[in-house]
Amino acid sequence: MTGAADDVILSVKGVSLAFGGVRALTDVSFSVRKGSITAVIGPNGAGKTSLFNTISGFYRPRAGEIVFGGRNLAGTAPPERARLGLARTFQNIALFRGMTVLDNIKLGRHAHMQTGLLDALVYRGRARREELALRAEIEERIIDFLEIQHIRNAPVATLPYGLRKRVELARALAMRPRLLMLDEPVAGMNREETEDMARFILDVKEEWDVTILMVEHDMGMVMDISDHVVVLNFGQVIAEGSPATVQADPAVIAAYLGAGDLGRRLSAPEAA
Amino acid sequence: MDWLFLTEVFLAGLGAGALYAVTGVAFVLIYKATRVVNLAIGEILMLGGYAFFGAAAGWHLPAWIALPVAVLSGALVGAVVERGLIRPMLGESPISVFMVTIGLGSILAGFVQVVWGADPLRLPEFMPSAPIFLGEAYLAPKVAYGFLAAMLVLAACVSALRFSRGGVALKATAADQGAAYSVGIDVPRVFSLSWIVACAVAAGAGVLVGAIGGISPTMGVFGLSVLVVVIVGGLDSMVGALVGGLLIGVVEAFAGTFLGGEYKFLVTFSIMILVLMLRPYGLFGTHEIERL
Amino acid sequence: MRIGTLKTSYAADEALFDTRLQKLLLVLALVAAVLFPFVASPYWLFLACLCAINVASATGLNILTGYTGLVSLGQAAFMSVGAYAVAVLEIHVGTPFLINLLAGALVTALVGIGVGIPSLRVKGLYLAIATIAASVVLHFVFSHWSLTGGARGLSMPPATLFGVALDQPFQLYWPIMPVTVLMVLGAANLFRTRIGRAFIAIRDRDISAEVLGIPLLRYKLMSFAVSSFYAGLAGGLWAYFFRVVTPESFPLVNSIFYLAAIIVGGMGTVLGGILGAVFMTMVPEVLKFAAGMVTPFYPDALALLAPVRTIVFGALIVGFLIFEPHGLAEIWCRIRRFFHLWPFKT
Amino acid sequence: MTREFTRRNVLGGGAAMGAGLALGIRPLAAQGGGEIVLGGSIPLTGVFAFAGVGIHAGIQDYLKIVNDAGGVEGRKIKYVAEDTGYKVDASVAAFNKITGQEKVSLYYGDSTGFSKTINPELERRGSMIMAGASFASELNDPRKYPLQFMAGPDYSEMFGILLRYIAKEKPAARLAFVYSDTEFGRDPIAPSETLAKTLGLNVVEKIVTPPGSVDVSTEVLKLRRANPDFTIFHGYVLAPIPEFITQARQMGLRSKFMGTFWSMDNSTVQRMGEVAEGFMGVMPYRYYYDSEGKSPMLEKIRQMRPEYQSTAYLQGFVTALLMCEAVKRTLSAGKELTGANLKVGLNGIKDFDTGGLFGVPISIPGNSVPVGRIYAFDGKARQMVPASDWIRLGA
Repeated sequence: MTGAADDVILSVKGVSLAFGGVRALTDVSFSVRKGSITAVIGPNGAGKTSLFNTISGFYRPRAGEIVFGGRNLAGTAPPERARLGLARTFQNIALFRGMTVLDNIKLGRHAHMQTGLLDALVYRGRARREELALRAEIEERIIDFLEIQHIRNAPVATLPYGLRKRVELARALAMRPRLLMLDEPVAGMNREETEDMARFILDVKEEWDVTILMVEHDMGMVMDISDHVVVLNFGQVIAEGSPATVQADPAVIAAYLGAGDLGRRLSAPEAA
Repeated sequence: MDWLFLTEVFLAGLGAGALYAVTGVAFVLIYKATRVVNLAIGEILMLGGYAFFGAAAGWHLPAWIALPVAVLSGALVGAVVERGLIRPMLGESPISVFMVTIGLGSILAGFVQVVWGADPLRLPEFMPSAPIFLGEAYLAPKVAYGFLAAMLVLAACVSALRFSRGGVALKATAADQGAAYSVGIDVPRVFSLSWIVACAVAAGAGVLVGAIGGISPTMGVFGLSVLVVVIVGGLDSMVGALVGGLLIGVVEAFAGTFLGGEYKFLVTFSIMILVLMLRPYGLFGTHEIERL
Repeated sequence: MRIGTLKTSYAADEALFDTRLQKLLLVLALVAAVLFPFVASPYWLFLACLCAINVASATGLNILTGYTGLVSLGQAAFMSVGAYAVAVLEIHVGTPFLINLLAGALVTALVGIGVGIPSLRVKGLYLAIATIAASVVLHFVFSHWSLTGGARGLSMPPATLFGVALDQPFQLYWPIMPVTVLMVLGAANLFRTRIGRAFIAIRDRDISAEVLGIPLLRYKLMSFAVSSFYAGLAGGLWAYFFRVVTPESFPLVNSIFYLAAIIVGGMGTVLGGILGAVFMTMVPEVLKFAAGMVTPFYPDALALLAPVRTIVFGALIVGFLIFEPHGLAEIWCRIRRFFHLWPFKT
Repeated sequence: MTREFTRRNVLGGGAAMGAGLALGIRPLAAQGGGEIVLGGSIPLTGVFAFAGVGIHAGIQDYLKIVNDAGGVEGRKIKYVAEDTGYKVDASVAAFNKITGQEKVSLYYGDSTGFSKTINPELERRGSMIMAGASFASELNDPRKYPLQFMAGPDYSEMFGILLRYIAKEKPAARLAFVYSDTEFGRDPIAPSETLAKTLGLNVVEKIVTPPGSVDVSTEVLKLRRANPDFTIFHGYVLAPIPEFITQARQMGLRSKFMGTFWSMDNSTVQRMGEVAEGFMGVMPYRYYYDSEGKSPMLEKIRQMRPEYQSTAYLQGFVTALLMCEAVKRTLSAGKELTGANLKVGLNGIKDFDTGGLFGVPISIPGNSVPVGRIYAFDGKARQMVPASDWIRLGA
C-alpha cells in the first residue's frame, strides 16, 4: 500500500494532534504517491481539516512526523513549506477580496520570486523583468487553462462562488506546487460547476504533473477521480485503499450510517 | 523613609486612581457590549464637566440638580452617538469604528469651544472643603469625596451588571451575540443601553475630575491615561478597570513624587507596553480578545 | 468618452499609467508642477510644500495602514525622529542636505522596526495603542535629551543645495516636490511587485498569506520600515522647511491627522494618500478663507468660526467612514467611470 | 538650480497679476504712502486661545484709536490676522500667507517656537519687526534676534522682579518653583535659580507637572515637605494652580503663592474662587479697572469696551501701541520702514509715557521692557491690587 519510498511524495506517520484535552487526530498514517489523486473522506468533525492544517504547518502535531519529498517537515514554518512545493486551497475560500483575480494569482508565485525591496520601489531591471515574466506565464498557462480570461481584472469580491473556487485553484497552481491540497474543492457547487472542477483537477494532474491530495464530501466525485482514498473517523484512519475497496469496507459504511444521506451517497455513488 | 509621607502619596494615588477606574469601567462597558474601543471617552468626560458648569454656573442651579443634568446630558450624548455614529458602522472593521470615535472626540472638543470658549474654567465648589485626616495622613477632601463617589458608582455598576436584567442581557451579548439574539435578547437595545450608561458614568466622572482640576477643551487628554488603565486591566474586565485604575493612579503618584511629574506618562505607558508584550489581553481580560 | 483601449503587450497592461489620456494628464501635471513656483505667491508655494510633505507622510502611513492593515497612531512621532535626526546632523555634523535626509529616514526606519516588533504579538487596535505608547516614549526622549535640545528643541540654519540657501518656499519647493513625487512613484511601484502584494495579503487574511509562502513577521516589519522611512523623510523635509524642531512640533493630533488623511483619501490606494493629504491640508485654509470673507460683516468671525475647524476635522473623519469608506479615491474613480461611458450611459 | 532662479527675476509684473488672479490671489497692496500693515499669527483656537482672543481684540482696538485719529504720520495701519491654533506650522503658514499678500512692516507672532522659526526669515527680508505672545528669555537677545521685541519683561525678568520683591519682603526666604513640563514652563527656571542664590534666597523645591495634568495631590505633598515661604507658578494659565493652593492651605501650608504674566488676568484669578485671596504675581501693565493715577489710554479702553478686558487684551493693545510708536519715530526721522530702522525707532523709546498703561515711563534698551509690579488679589474688592511699587530691572 505504501509503495516504494521514491514513489511517495508525502507520508504522514503516526501523527497525533490534540487541542487541550480534545483529541483531533490519533496516530494517523498514510502516504500519497507521486502523480496520484488521493482523497481524504470522513464524516463531519472527523479531523480532515485539522489534518490539512497540520500538513500546512499551522498546528504542531503532538506526536508523529510528516515527510514531504523526502524531507521531514518538523520545525518548518508554513511559508517555508510553500517554498518546498506544498500548495493548498481552503474550505471557505481564502482569496484576498481587495485584490483583482490577476493579483490573487500572482500572489501564488510569491515564494519563488527574487525581487527585493529596493528593486520593488524602483521597478526597473529585475523587478520589472520578473513581474512581466510572471504575467506572461500566468496568462498563458493558468488563465487560459482555467478559462478565466474574462474576469482577470475583476475584484475577487464581485465574483460568484464557483468562479472564486476556480481562482483559488489558479493561485495554488501559480505556486508551482508539487503537491496540491484541495479542501472541499466542489463544496456548494451545482452539478455543472462540479463537473468542470473535476475536469480541471484531472487536467492539473495530467498536464501539470502535480500530485493531488483532497478533502471532499461529494462522494460521486471522489469515487470518479481518486486513485486512492483515506477514510478518517474521530481522528483515526479507519480504512484506506482504492475507491472500490473503501466503498465495500464495513467499517466505513458503519461510520457513515449515522450520517444519513452521506451514507446513502456512499453506497450509491451514481445517484449523487 | 518617611512612612507618613508615603502613606499620603499612596492615598492621593488611590484617589486619582478611583477616577481612572470609573472612567475605565465606562470604557469597558462599551467594549464588552459592542466591541467598540471608544477613544472619545475622555471627551465625553469633558462634556460632563462642561454640562455641570453650564447648569451650575450658567443657569445658577444648585449642585444637586446640576450633577444629574451633567449625567443626563452624558446619557443623551451616548444615545445619540450610538444611534447616529456607531450603529451605521455595525459590521465594519473595528479599526474603522475606532477611527469614528477619534473623529467624535474632535467634534466634541470643538463643540465645547464654540459654546463655552477656549478658556480653562473652574467648576463652582460643591463638595465640603474641610480637610480630611486619616490618622495623621492628610487627604485632599475633593480627592477623598471623589474616591467615595467613584467607589459608589463602581459598586452600582457591578451590582447592576450582576443582578439586573439589563446586566444579564449585556453579559449574554458580550459572551455570544448570536446566541443572545436567539434567546430573545434585544441586542441593539443592549448596545444602546451600554452606550447610554457608559457615557452617563463618564460624564459623572467628568464632574469629579473637573471639580479637582478645572475644565478646559484639552481635558480629553484624561482619556489617554484611561486607555492605559483598560489595556493594563483588560479591555473586557470590570475588575480589570478597577484594579488597573487604582494601580495606575498609585504608580503615577509615586512616579510623580520620586522621579518628577514629567515621568508620569513615561512610566505608565512603559507599563502598558510591557503588558502588551507579555499579556496583551491585560491582567484580567479574556484571552481571545487578543485577536482583535 | 473613451473608446476601449487595446494593448499589445503585458508590459503595456502592467504600466502605471495605461491610457493615453492618463499619460497626457501626467505630462500636464508635471509641467504645471514645474511652472507653479514661477507664478504662485509665497503663500501658495508654502501650501504646496506643506501638501507635498504631508503627501509623503500620508503615503507612508498608507503603506502600513491602508495596504498592510497595521494601524499606526505613531506617524507624527516617526516624523519627529526624522526631523530631529536631520536637525542634529545639520547642526552638529554639517553633512550635506540630501545625505542628512537619507540618514534621517534610515534612522527612522530602524526605530519603526523596533516599534513594529510587537506587531507579531498584538494585532489591530492593540497595535495602534502600542504605537501611541511609542509616541509617548519618543516625546519624552526628545524633550529630555540634551542632544535634541530638551524642551526648547533645535533651531537650524537653512540647508544649502548647490550653493543656494534653501530658506524660502520657492527654493525649498525644488527639493521637496521631486522627493515627494519619487516617494509616491516608489509606493506605486511597490504595489506592482510581489512585496506590495504580500503586504495586501497580510492585510486581507494573514493566515492564508503564510500558506502562500509569505513570512508574516518579516513582511510586517518590512512594512513598518518602509512606512517609517517615508515618515522620516517627510519629517526631515519638515525640519528643513520650518527650521525648528521642538517636542511639541509633532503631537499625537498630527498622527490622527495623517490617519484621517488616508481615511478621507482612501485607504489602500496611492491616489487616496495624495488626495487625502492635500484635502486635509487645504481644509483649514478654506475655512480660514471663509472666515475672512465673513469678517467684514461679522468682525468676530475669525475668533468664533475657528473652533469650527476642529469640528469639521472630526466630522470629515466620521462622515467619510460612514458614508464614503473608500474615500476620495473612490469618488474620483466613479467620476472617471462616468466619463468613460458618457454620453452613452449616464 | 542657480541663483538666477529667484522668483523676482523670472516673473514680470503682468504675468504675476494674471497668474495671481487665476489662483485667487489678491494683488499686492499698493506701496509707498499707503497703508502700513500689521500682520498677525494669532492663536484664536487651541490651548492658547483664551489669550489669542484678547490679543486680537486689543490690537484691533488700538489700531482703531490710531486710525480714527488719522493714522501714524497720516498713514493708516491695517491689521491682517490669521488663526493658528497655537501650532508652529500653522503660524508659519499664516505668516507666509499674509506676507505674500501684503507688504507687512509689523508682525505679531503667537509662540516662542514660531518666533524662533521666523526670525532668520525676518532678517533675510529685513522689512519688518516682530513682537508676540512669547516672553521667552531666549528671545530677549538683540544680537541673536535683532528684529524681535516683547511688550514687557521676559519670563526670567518676571522671575527677577518677583525674587527682588521677595528678597526685600523676607530675606533668605525659602522658595519653591512649580512649573509645567513645556518649553514655556522650563524657560526661566535655571537662570532664576542662580539669581535666587545671588539674592540670598533658597530654592528648596522644584516641581514639574506634566502638561494637561489635573490631579496635583502628590505634588502638593511634595510641596508640604519642602515647606516654602513663597511658591512661584510658571507655565500655567489657571489649572492646576487653584487646586494646588486649596490643598496646600488645607494642609496648613503658610506659603504665599505667585504667578507670572499669563496667569495674572483678573477674571482668571477670580475664577480660583476662595483661594484667590492673596494670590500674587507680576504684571507689567495697569489693570483695566485701575483708576489710580492718570491713564488716558485706560480711559479710552473703558469707553470703547465698558466690560472688563483681560491682561491678554492689554498685551495686544500695548504691543500695537509700541509698534506704532516705532513706526512714528521711524517715519518722523524721515527713514524708510525697514526692519532695522523700525528697531532703531523702537529702541529710541526712552522714558516714554504709554498713556498710563505701564505705571511708569518706559525705555526699551533691548528686546524687552523690564518693568513690572507685584499685584495681590484682594478678595473683598475681587480685584488684583498693587502690592509693591513699580520695579524696574537694571535701574
